[in-house]
Amino acid sequence: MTHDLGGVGLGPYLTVSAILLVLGVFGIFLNRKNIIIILMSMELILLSANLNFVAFSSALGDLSGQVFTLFVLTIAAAEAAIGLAIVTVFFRNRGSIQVEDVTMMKG
Amino acid sequence: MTALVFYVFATILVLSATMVISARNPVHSVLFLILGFFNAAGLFLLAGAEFLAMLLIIVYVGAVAVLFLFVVMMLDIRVSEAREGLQRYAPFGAAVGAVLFAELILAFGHWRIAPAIDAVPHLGQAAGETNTAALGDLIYTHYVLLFQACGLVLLVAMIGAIVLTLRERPTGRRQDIERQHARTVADTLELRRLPLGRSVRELGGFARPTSYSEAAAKGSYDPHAPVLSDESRGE
Amino acid sequence: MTSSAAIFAIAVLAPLGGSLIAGLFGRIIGDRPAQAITIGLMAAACASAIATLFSGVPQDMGTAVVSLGHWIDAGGFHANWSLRADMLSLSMVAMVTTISLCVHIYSVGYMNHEEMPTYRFFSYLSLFTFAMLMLVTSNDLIQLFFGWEGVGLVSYLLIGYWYDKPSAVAAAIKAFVVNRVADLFFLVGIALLFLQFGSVTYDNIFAVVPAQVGATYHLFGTDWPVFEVIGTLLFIGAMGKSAQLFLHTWLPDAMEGPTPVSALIHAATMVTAGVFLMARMSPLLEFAPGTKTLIVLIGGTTCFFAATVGLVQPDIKRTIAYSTCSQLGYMFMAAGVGVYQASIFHLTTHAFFKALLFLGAGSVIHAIHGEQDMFRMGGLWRKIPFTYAVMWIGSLALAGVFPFAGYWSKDGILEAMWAAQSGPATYGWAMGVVTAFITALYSWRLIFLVFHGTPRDAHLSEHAHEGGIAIVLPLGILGVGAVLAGVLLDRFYIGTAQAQFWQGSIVNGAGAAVMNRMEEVPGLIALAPSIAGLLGIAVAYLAYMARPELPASLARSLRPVYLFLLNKWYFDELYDVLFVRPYRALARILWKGADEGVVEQVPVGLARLTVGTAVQAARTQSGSIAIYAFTMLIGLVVLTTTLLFVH
Amino acid sequence: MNWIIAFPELVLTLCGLVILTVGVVQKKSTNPFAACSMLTIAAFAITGFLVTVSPDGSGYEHVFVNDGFARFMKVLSLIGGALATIMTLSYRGTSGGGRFELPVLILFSTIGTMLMASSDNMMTLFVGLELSSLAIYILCAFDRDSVVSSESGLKYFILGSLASGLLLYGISLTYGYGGTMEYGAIRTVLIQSGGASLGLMLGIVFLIAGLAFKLSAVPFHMWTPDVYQGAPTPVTAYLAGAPKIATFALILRIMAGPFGALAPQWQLLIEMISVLSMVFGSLAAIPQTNIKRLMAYSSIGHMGYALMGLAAATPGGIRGTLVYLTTYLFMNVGVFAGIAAMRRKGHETTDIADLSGLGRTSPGLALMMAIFMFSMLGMPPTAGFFGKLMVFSAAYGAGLYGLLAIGAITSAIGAYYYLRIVKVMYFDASAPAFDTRSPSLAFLSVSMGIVTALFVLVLGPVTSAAQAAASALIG
Repeated sequence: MTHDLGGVGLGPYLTVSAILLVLGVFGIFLNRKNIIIILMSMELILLSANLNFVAFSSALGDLSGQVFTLFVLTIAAAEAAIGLAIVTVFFRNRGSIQVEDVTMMKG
Repeated sequence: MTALVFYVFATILVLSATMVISARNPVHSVLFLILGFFNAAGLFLLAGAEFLAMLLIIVYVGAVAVLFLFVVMMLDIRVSEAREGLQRYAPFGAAVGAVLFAELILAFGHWRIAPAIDAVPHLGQAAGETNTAALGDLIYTHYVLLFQACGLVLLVAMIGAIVLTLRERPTGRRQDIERQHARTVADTLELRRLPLGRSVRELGGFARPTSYSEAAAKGSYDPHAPVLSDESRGE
Repeated sequence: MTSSAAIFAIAVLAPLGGSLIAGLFGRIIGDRPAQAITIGLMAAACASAIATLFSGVPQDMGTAVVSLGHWIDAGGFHANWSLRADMLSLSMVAMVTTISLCVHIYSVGYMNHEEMPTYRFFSYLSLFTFAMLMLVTSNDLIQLFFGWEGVGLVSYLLIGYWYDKPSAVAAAIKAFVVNRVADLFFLVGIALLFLQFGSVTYDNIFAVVPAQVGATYHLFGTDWPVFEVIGTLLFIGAMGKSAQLFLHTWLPDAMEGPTPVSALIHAATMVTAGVFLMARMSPLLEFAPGTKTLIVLIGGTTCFFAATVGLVQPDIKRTIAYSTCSQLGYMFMAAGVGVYQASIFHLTTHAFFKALLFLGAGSVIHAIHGEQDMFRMGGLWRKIPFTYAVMWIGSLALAGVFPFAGYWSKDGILEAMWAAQSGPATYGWAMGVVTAFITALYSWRLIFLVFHGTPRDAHLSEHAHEGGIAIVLPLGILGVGAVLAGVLLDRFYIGTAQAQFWQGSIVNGAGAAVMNRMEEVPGLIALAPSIAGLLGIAVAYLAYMARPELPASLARSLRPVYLFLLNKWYFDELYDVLFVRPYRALARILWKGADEGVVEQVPVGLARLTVGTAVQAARTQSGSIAIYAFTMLIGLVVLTTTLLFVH
Repeated sequence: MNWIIAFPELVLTLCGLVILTVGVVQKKSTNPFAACSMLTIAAFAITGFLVTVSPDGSGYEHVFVNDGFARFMKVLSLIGGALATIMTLSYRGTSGGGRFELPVLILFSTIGTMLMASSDNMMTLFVGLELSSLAIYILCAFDRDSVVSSESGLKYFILGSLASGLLLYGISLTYGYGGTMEYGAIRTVLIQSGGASLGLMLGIVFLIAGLAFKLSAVPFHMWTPDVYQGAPTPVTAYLAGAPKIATFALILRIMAGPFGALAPQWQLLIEMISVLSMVFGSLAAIPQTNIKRLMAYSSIGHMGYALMGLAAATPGGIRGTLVYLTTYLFMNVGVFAGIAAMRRKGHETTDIADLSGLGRTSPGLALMMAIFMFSMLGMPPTAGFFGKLMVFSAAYGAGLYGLLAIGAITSAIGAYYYLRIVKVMYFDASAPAFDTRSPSLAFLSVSMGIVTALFVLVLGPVTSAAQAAASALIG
């Protein structure tokens, strides 16, 4: 059963997801604020992929995309947990989570 | 009508995503993230993925975003210290990002689905079946292995969070009733004669029986450390 | 191996033995034993050679080949060590060993003032003799080339024997380099011969030469006759070895070596190798008329050029060296008209009297402690009368005065030139006659300057005295040779008995007619060289005895001519401008620019570039997450864009 | 019977849960670390055996596949996991003894790599990759009181998540084109559709980018040196081995399988990545002073060589890649065992200069390290030579002469820094001796040294197994 995506078609969905992806990527490498912003940017990237999956799933009438989105959400939650744990550990050791302070090792 | 709703959701989603990466205060970022997720759930709804829309709100807003908020608060990041502005190469970076975006739009502008898409079976949603029920069917039949694997991922995340952040603070003074009862005077008290005119500090500080360090919670006292330097041993 | 073959082999190999013993063990056994051994073995070789010459080759075959062993077996290419015993090689062997023996003995006396042990010198002398013998007894071009290079190498060693003298070292290098230039052509010629005939053995080549007369190389849009090309290449090789015009510059400089070396190498043997090569390749050259014309022109010009230069040289040895160059010109002229017998005849007589002159000059130099400038000598005849006498004999022979050796051979050549009746040959004849006059002039100039008049440097001539027996004896032997060689050998070499004597080892072809007509030249023509020679002596007497101021005033009034001659026609300067400087410049460019700039800089630069790049590459790892993520994004965009373009 | 096909994975999972339980219920006074490590090694051994006897087939509705290729890769992964676990036996963090979660996490990560090797579906690919990666993020930051360890964990996590996001986006585009995520179905759709759309090509690039990150192939390599340096040494040894092998399993499988028909398009990308990796890996290693960083650059270069086999896109090339990975696994673990043995007075030292004079102070270790270095640079008859030989000959056979030439040049450049270590060990003035090696490290370095030096003895079986695996994939 194909779905008409609320009558707007695939294009706008994909465009929104592309915007989210680029915003997420920008969030990772353009900001100079703290690392938690980067983690949130990561969530945006995952969200953009999920949006793609859902849109495609509806457009194609295939549920595997939605199933996968379900798994991705699970994994994203796990990832967020681990990420925050690592950020916490880092903060304890370094006393900062400024992006530019994560440069102990280089060369 | 639905198109209008879509554009409202989409616009708010994009704007709040922009705010997530540009807000000065990380707490605001988290809040905008939550707003974004709500609107993404709206888009999911429009696309017919009701269960995922609900899940997004429950899992993300209910768990992940709150986790973020919690960590942001816990780490006590002072907003004033946050470095403002963008990276030095920001214009170049933006240009590269724009190229990527242009390429994506180029591909998305007229998205083509494979002509031979019907050559393989697809997992459709049976008529009359709710989205939730259909997904449930698939998760527990087709994708049970992956479902279990996702469980493992969560387990790993749990182990990870614990192993990284849980600290059995060795300095914590817990009550160990068994030891308390077994303790004798000799373990805890020692009488010493102090010569006149000599300060305690000159004699090596307050002497404690060596057994005290064994009796204490493990690690709470270092028998070799100078006793009077408690203030320097801070956690 | 028959007994005569064994004797012949001894003649060739004994010098090698002497050389090896003296060279390897000289340090152990000492100087005197080394000299004795080399001289003894040399004497044995000489005796063997003369015995072989007199016993002759078996009558039933023109040549005999004594095989010594395999050398090279590579695919279709075979070369053996072998000794070719025909009359050409036998006569050469006898001549070489005789001269070499004299020089060996002479060296004992001449080198006795050396501070260094001289076993090395004797080893070189014997080694040189061996190489020369290998050259003349070769049965194929490869062995010839081996000997050819061998004499070149030892010549280099001997010219530079006094290696602490910069001019000697420079002269040695010059001789070697000039010869290398010529050898390159020679080698190409040998290679072409092999390609053309599929063999490098003389007999195999000569057997098929007539069949391939019409063969040509097509090159640069023109057809080049094969034999002309090969002949010219071989001749250029010979020009280098025999110091013919354009490639002569090394010979006068080679006088930096000890005088015995000059006598042996630069008068009697090595420089004649080119002439020998012409005679040896006579069956081929007879089919290359163009090459022969070239030989006549070069030979005639050389003999005149060298004589004029010899006229004004102040250095006694250089004068004789130019004389040698000039006489070699005569020999080539004769070869050019196909009268190889006359070449070889003059070669032989020249070997005696020129070695005599060199050794006599050496005796003079030895007597006055190394002085070589004739203008610092004078009035020596009372002090060293024997040397004076042999110098007279040598000069008379050189000037071609009857009945001394030079008369017979030089007359033979000039008669042949006249008899050849062609434009180039007549040019050669005219040059020859003029040169005969100049030859006599500079010879007596030498004698008068050195032995007559008053001593110009009293201190030098004060203690002048004859050398010991070791010096006198070789001079005596050579003096006898210089007197008698012509009259005795004339009949066999070019006279009535020549056909029986040579036994076909020299092919005359069209030159056979010249040989016959030689006897029929008009009397005046036949006498012309003698008259020119006597005239030369008379002029020399006039200029250097009767009116000693004349040469100086002449030099002043004809200063440009004088300078032109004194500076050897400016050949060295010309070459300096034409070759040496451009070469130096090129070498400098290649050295500084190509070698240091490119060849060395490329690895060094690559290494530096690598390290530099490496440091830069490592620097990209700035440690910043943002940079890392950005790099990933750039990579993604680059890959995407690439694919879009490919797609 | 689906579960039969995935039986080794199920067993390993159960073992993991049991070991976790064992660790948790142990009394506080006794450290369960050693016991759990031993149990983990045993679990790896059992699973390895089960893998070799597991049947072929696809199960769970084309989620999971078991074939010769999967078995080969799984065995390699398990060996990598087991060797890393052996190495953890001697591990001491900044804050004292090891903790039992370390082997358990390695075990769970290895389950992820096995899933990757057996993936028959993009979803399995992603879940397996995430399972493996998330465990490694934790492992990198495992030494939680060390600032470098936590920094390396943070860096790997952020960049790895970005790569996962890109990978996921690529999967979504692929899904959007074919309407399916099963490999076989994608292949069918692509072949029957007679080509790919622009969107699908973008998807493939995103996929390659995501996977190349895990391989630490240039330009997605930036995390590698920092993470290698900061992570605890056994973890570095692990993450240089099994996950890379599993990622290679993925990339080989999806490139040869679903996208096999598009080889002319993606071949160019793989070539570019391979060239960049070889060049960067050999160059940037030169100025390094830290041996763990050096090994990171070395591994970047090695991935470039291994990718050469994929770029050839022939069975011979895939076989070459498999043999290359096998040899790389052994010599890599050997080197890291050597690095882990670099301890003075209980503190880890990782400067190359610390190896000075090792040939005199510890000749055995120096000899083993020298063998590994010679193998790394590809000198016959060590293991590294055969791997290089096979990928080079495959590239030659495929006509990739430019790739070949660059490979040869970078090998020559790479030889410099490998030989520099040998030079430091044997010709420089002696530094103070290291602490006595623990038995596990001695065992590892000696056994890996023997395998590396005498690889020629097992070359035949390994090659035929790789051949079988390659033909299972393409044939």
